[in-house]
Amino acid sequence: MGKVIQISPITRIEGHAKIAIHLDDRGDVRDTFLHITSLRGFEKFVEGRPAEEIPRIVTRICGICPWMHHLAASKAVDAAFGVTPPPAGSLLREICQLLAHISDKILHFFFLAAPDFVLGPDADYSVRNVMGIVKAAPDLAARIVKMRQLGQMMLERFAGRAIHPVAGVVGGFSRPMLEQERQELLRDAGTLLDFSCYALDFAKDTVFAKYMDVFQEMGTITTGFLGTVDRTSGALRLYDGRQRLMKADGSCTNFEGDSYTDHIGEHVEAWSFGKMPYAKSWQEGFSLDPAAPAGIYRANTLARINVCDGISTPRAQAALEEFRMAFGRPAQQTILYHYARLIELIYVCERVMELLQRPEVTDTRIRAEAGPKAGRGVGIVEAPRGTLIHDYTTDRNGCITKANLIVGTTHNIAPMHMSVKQAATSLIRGGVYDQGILNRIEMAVRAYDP
Amino acid sequence: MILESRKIGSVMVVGGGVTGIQAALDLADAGYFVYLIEKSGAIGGAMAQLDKTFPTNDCAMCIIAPKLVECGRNLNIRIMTLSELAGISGTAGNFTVTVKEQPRFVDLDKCISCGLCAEKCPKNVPDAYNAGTGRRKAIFLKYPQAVPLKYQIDAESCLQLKRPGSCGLCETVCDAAAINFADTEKTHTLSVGALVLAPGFEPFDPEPAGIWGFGKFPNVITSLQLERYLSATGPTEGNLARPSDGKPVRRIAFLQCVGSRDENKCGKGYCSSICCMAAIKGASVAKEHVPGLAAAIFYMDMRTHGKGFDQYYEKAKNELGVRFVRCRVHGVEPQGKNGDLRLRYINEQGRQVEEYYDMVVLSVGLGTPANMLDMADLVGIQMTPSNFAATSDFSPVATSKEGVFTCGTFAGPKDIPQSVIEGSAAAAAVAGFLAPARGEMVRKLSWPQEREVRGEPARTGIFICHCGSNIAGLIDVVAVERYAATLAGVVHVQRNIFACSEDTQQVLINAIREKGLNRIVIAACTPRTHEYLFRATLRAAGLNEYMVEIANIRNHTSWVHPGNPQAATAKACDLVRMAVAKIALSVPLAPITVPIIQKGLVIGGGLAGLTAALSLAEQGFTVHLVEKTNRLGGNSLNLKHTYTGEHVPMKVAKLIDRVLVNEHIILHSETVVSGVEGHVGNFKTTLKNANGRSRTVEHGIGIVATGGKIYAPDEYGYKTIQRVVTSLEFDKLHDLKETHVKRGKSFVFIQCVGSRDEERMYCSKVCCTHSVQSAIELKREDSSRNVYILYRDMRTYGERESLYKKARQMGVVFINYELHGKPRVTSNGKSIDVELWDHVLHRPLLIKADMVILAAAIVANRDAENLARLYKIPLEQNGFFQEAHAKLRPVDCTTDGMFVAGIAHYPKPVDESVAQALAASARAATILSRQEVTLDAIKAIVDPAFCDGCGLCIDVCPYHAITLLEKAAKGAQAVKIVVVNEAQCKGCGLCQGTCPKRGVSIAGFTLDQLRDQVRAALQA
Amino acid sequence: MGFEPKIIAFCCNWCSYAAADLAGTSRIQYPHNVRIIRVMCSGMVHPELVLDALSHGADGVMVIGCHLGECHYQDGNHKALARSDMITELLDDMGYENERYSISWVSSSEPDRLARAFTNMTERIRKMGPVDLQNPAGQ
Amino acid sequence: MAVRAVLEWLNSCSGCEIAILNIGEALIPLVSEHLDIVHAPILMDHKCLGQCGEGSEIEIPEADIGIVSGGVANTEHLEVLLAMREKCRLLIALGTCATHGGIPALMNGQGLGEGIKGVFATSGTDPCSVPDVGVPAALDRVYACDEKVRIDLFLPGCPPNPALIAEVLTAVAQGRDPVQPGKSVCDTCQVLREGKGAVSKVRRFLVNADYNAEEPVQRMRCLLEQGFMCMGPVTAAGCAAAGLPPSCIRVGVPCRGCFGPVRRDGNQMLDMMNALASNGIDFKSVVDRRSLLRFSGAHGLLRQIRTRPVRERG
Repeated sequence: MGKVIQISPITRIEGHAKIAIHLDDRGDVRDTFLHITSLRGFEKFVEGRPAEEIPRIVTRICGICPWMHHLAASKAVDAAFGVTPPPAGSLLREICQLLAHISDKILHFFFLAAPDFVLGPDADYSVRNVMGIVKAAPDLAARIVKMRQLGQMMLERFAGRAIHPVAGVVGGFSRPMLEQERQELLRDAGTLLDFSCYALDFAKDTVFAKYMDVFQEMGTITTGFLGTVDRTSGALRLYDGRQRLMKADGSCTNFEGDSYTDHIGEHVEAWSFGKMPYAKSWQEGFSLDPAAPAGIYRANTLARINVCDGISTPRAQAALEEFRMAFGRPAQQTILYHYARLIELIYVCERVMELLQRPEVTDTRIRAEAGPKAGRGVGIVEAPRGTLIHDYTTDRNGCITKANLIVGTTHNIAPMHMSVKQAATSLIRGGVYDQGILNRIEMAVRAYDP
Repeated sequence: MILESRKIGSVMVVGGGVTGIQAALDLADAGYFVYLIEKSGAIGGAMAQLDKTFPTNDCAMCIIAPKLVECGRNLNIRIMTLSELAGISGTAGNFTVTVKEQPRFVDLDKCISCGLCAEKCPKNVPDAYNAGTGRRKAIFLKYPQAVPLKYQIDAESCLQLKRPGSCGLCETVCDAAAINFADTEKTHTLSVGALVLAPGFEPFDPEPAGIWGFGKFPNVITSLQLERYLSATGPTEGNLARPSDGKPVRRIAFLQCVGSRDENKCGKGYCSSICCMAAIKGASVAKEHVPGLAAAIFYMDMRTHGKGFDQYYEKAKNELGVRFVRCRVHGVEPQGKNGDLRLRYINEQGRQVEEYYDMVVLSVGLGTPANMLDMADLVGIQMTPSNFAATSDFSPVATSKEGVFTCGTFAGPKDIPQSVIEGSAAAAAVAGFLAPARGEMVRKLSWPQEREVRGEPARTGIFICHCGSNIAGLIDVVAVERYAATLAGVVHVQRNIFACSEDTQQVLINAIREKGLNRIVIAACTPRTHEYLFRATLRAAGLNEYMVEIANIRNHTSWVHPGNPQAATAKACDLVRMAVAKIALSVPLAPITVPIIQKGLVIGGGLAGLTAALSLAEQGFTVHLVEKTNRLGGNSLNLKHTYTGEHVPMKVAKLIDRVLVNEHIILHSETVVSGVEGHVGNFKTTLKNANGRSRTVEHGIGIVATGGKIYAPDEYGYKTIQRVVTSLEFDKLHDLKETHVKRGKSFVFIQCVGSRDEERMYCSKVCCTHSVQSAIELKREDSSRNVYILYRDMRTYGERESLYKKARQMGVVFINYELHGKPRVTSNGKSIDVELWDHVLHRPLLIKADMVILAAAIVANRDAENLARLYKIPLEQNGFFQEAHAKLRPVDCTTDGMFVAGIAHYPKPVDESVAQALAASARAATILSRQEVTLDAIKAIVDPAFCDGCGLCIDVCPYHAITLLEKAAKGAQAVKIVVVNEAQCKGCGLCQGTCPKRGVSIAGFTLDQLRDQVRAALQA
Repeated sequence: MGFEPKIIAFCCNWCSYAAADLAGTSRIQYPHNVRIIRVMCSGMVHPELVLDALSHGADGVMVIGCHLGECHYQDGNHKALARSDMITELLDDMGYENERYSISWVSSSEPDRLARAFTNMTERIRKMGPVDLQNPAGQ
Repeated sequence: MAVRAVLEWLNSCSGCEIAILNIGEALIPLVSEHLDIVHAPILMDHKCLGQCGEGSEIEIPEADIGIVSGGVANTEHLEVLLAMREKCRLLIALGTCATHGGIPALMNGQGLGEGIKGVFATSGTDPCSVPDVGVPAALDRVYACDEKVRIDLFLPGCPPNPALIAEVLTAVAQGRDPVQPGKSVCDTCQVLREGKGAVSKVRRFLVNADYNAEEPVQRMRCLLEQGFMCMGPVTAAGCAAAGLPPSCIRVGVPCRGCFGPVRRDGNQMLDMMNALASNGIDFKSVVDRRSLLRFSGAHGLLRQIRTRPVRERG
């Protein structure tokens, strides 16, 4: 029997997971497992609760992207109760979602992933972190802290809370935007757009140029992709649109959110609490074998950048064009998640400014009156970590009888597992490994931003 | 200068019933010393015998018991039981009275009423308290809640007293050595400034006349006996069974007017006023006790003229299914041998009917017995032909002798609220009369400086009472003592034979001082009777009076678990542990004093308002009198004669004169109340006059006497037919000798116009008497006139019955109609046709009338709503002011310091308005006569560390004592917190039960204290 | 020895506490399992006390106030009743058998009624057995 | 001297950790001067089972203070918590999950084991059994941290207020007692209050509250007095940013109790339902009263509803 290397816990990610690498007698990798160790059971304990309360409960699925759950649930409950928010209500929701994306992307790239690049993957574990960046690059550190905080504070100022929000309500939004707030948000969004452009330049210089080759072998697998695109133009959309499932060969199927169960199945392995969604509609079954994957697709930034036909804002569109020139469509290298993330960062900043300039944004008609009723509603938004699906069925009293949730991250559990296996197999040979090698295996996970 | 003869500031109240008690309490609280003379062994009177009281069905004992206790504790009331007035001399203001006190044979100071004596007493006799339905021993307690709670020996039944040496068992078992067979009659000579005669009544005894077989047929009982059968403390514990064979009662009949309205058989012409309601109550309660019980009431007129009474009547009839039969019963005869009774009567259709009953209840009337007449003679006061104390309608509590006052049923048959009102009214009259001597005879106590114990660790002293053998006979008190010593904070444990005895109090004081005790637990009997005693002891020892807790190991332990000494001992230990846990969290509480503005505000310048204002002024208090019109007198200006014939305009004019010249009265005419702030003792009322000018007056109390008004009918052609008039309009026309009246030959009075219908389900109380008086007058002027009174029930209650009788004798025709068959009034332009169904002749009837007089209802003033809102006094559904308690607080409002009198409270005649106004004055004087009120410290206390002004408690408080306050603090943000108005708070703790964060708690009953008590109880 | 339940009874000073006194005076017997805690009004009892008692080993809790309409403080017993309906349901939520809680009305002159209430409750709890604090619902 | 600190998260969502980050710029001096963080999985790479994955038992470095977020729902959480307690001089429970179970303790309403089974039996999931290889086993229910180990300092909130976290960390670093709010949300809520008596039923939050966004919140009537279930009175204060009303109220949304009960051992459901019932508000109008324990279902408060035979009522 060979030994088992346990990377426990995987650090600098959101959530609870560990990697177990099983070596054979020769010290080669026999098998790897990405164990998702945490399970809280939201699908079950929302049952019986009044549906209008759900958007305020499911936020706790994730403290980093609570807005996504908040809004997906709000949309789902709207649908179940058969209400359509007034235009301003939807607009305010989307603005909040975009603002939440900003902080999230800065957090992920700079706080969680950047230490590997700025300080190097082999830097000592005790300094390979954001505190290390603070010491090594205090100016950069101060700027990223400030920018992330700015995104959070914009949310908090307008919507009361940045973490675990409450302002999205069935039928719309709980408070209108005042003219003064609109102007302040516009000003701050401008600052963030500048920063996002800087961030992409910074990454192109210091990360991709330097590490592209290093990571070429690391975690790269070939899969399909899932994302959301504009119903007419096929452009990148985060708040609303239709779903697009792309095969590895670039062929696409579009579908409407409420038929997601025709396209996506959920597979369970005995070694992970995380369910593994897969492309049921491909009718090829489910396989985690990196050599012959079946039903595997990926979500999240790279997926969205791959599936969209374009981006509706100028700077992001320019960056997308450059990206496609370099990496093609679909791009498969896992490290490109970071690249795509920064393109998306530019998009959200641009998009938020565009929305803030619409006249109806300060309209006071922000909520349609809802009544409890029996129904089913599927609410989908693009969360930073992938397509987020909330699906609720309600009874006559408007209480939840059935819930199904596909959380953004989970789309990528199978791919991550495969990436880890791919990375471990190529990095550990003959029982030789060190902290740096183990960290590189973890980096394969971090790219996905779980 | 003429020297007024010196007046004495003490009063004798004769009669310890609810009326006398009320008079005594009001007088004592207003600064007079009271001797309360009671013929029997305990106060309480007839009310203490009742099971429930109408119209609320309150438990009679529950509501009177607190008054009894209050009376027993009042430092300025000396209760003299087994005592009777034996002589009187001197002059008004300075009487010398002799009182004869019968021997009790039990030492009042020693008896702890453990009841061992009665348990052992071999002699069993019928129990007068139970109206002869049950039995008691020769040594007995009058009733379980008696005050004083002391046994007495009935000399006529006691074997030992009749034949010394033959028994004496009680003496041997009495641990307290309280039995004294050598006790003798004593005579007391007392000096008093005034007397209040409230000896009450005796129920009519149907036995001598053998009415309806009473005394012969065991299942014919009196209404008082029914009370005892229905009472949980009665001989059958509330089980309604036939006395003849104990069979459950399935059918019960009530026969009205036994000893009332019947000169032939009973020799009583007057109406006893209360029996109709008493019967309805009896039937209703009996139906509650016995599901499916058939109950019928046989009556002549249903006289339910009091507040809420008609609704009670309707409920009994329509909801409870009590059957009401208007008829004269012909006979009650036994059917078979088992006690079934056959009733014969002629029904309203004129048919002879026979019915069978298990029980027949005689609704016996009230009367004045011979011994009370003797007393009246002795004192020298005039009585009416019906043998009630003679009074004037304008001074209903003054007897014919100066300085001697009367109240309650001695001055005419009446119900409890009216008796209580008169009790207070008599107090007001006395207080006015003795005003110069106020405060001269009252006693006050003084106490040593209190030791500061805050911050000290608990040093608890425990005193375990043996209560003779009552506790120690069952509970292992030594074991309890040993156990108590092990409890945390306990530094001293001691056993006493009687913890409540005089000498033990000194033992307690010494222990507190010597051992430096700061918390006391008494393991003895109930705090409800003894807490005040131990509190006083703590004060005497210089310890805060709230640092004592009583573990009730007698009433709640030894007496209820006699067969199980082990369990009782364990429980006693638990109770001690619980008390120690509770007292550990006690803190010294300061009594709360609220200064009082010794001025009154009377709203309304009608008869009631004038009377109240004058009474207060004559007691020496400044009064603001507010009248919204430019004329004093109110509705009384429309009246001519009272039912006794007194001339109203003259009397009212005199009253107005006295008010106007009284320098204590400040009149605000053409003025209304526009704003109110404050609370009892400290009201600030904003008055606004006709010119729109406002001023604010400060006052300690307020009396609402805003009256009512006459209903404007829209029935019986009132608005279309010229000679259809209301009774007040008729009075004017009559007075002015208007042609139609003068020449009229046929007059029809229609009663209950706007009263007792669906919209206003109440009786306007005065209209029957008023119409009868008018009818008599019309007949007197011209006996050939045809005068008809169309009525539903003739409600000439009390001594008014004589007017009804006289009218009948003069040939006034009384025709009954029912609500569903109202008369029809039409006119062809010339004469007026009145059509209705005649129930006696059983055919339609047509009367040609020259004039139709509508006895229109009295309705509430609309502006009452404004006052109600401002002073937070609720209105009842008909718009009259709601009193604090229908029975025992008939003039108090739920807002402390506010009182109500006159028609603002409910329609009523002159004498009752005056009495209520006086009563309001007396109640007000109990507050105004003090510089400050000392309030119990058991109040809600807000903890600023926890309260954050969420406001959840505000609407929960029944006394509106909690308000939200915004304090500027904590930087820029204001801080919200609630504040409790201590004067308004009564310590009920509803706020504590509501507050989610311990922001407010009741001193002495905090959540922490209760919780620790619970937890202590559960420690094994 | 069989199971001897411990029952906490919150008794209103003006009615049930007085009735308990009268039960003593009248020598009416009832089970020794009841521990009376005197409160000024049934409306003073915070439901927290009920739960606290059950969670600290009480097998039953009673609140006994004045008959409706006879509250010494206007409507305190109505508040107690409103809370009581709530407590009954919440006990289920909290995993307790709600039969362990009762509210009743006893006037100061009804010692028999009080004794009956005590006896009935004791018998009821005796049949139910003790609260299993680990699993209070007794499943 | 910086104090050594370790951070761990148990049954949590990382909202608490984001709240720490939301301290903002003040965080930099805090982590660079006052605190020496030696273990924090979300931010740094110290591993519990050794840096090369060779360990078999959970290793937490010795520290002056430990900050733990999340409740305890499985054996791994418990092991980590026990290790934290062992190695930390002062243990701080951060966030309502750690102090009262938080949202995940809602699972206690149906039983943790039952709930987990249900998650893997949804209609969209391929047939499977509950995973049990290399993943920790669930406990019987979700616990708050103080049910399992002694906790020295409680800092609730969902999320906790960054300013309060900063205050606690600074205070601990300076060796003084931190200043924490002790009252309810209402203490920081400036809305207009006139009494609850007019409300007879609680309304569901299906329409917005009545208020004018242009006006300060002081002009808005208390949401409970508008008839909405607002748990402010039974919820610990702390969510409000300095000088501002509570975070939900500020945007016209009633409080849901995320800071847990006012007193640590309070019961939000009981206290709220009691306050409603006492005010004559029909408690049955609360559609899902067990939701009132949605943040504080640990400590045995939220239990599985039992099904038992209906007894004869006497």
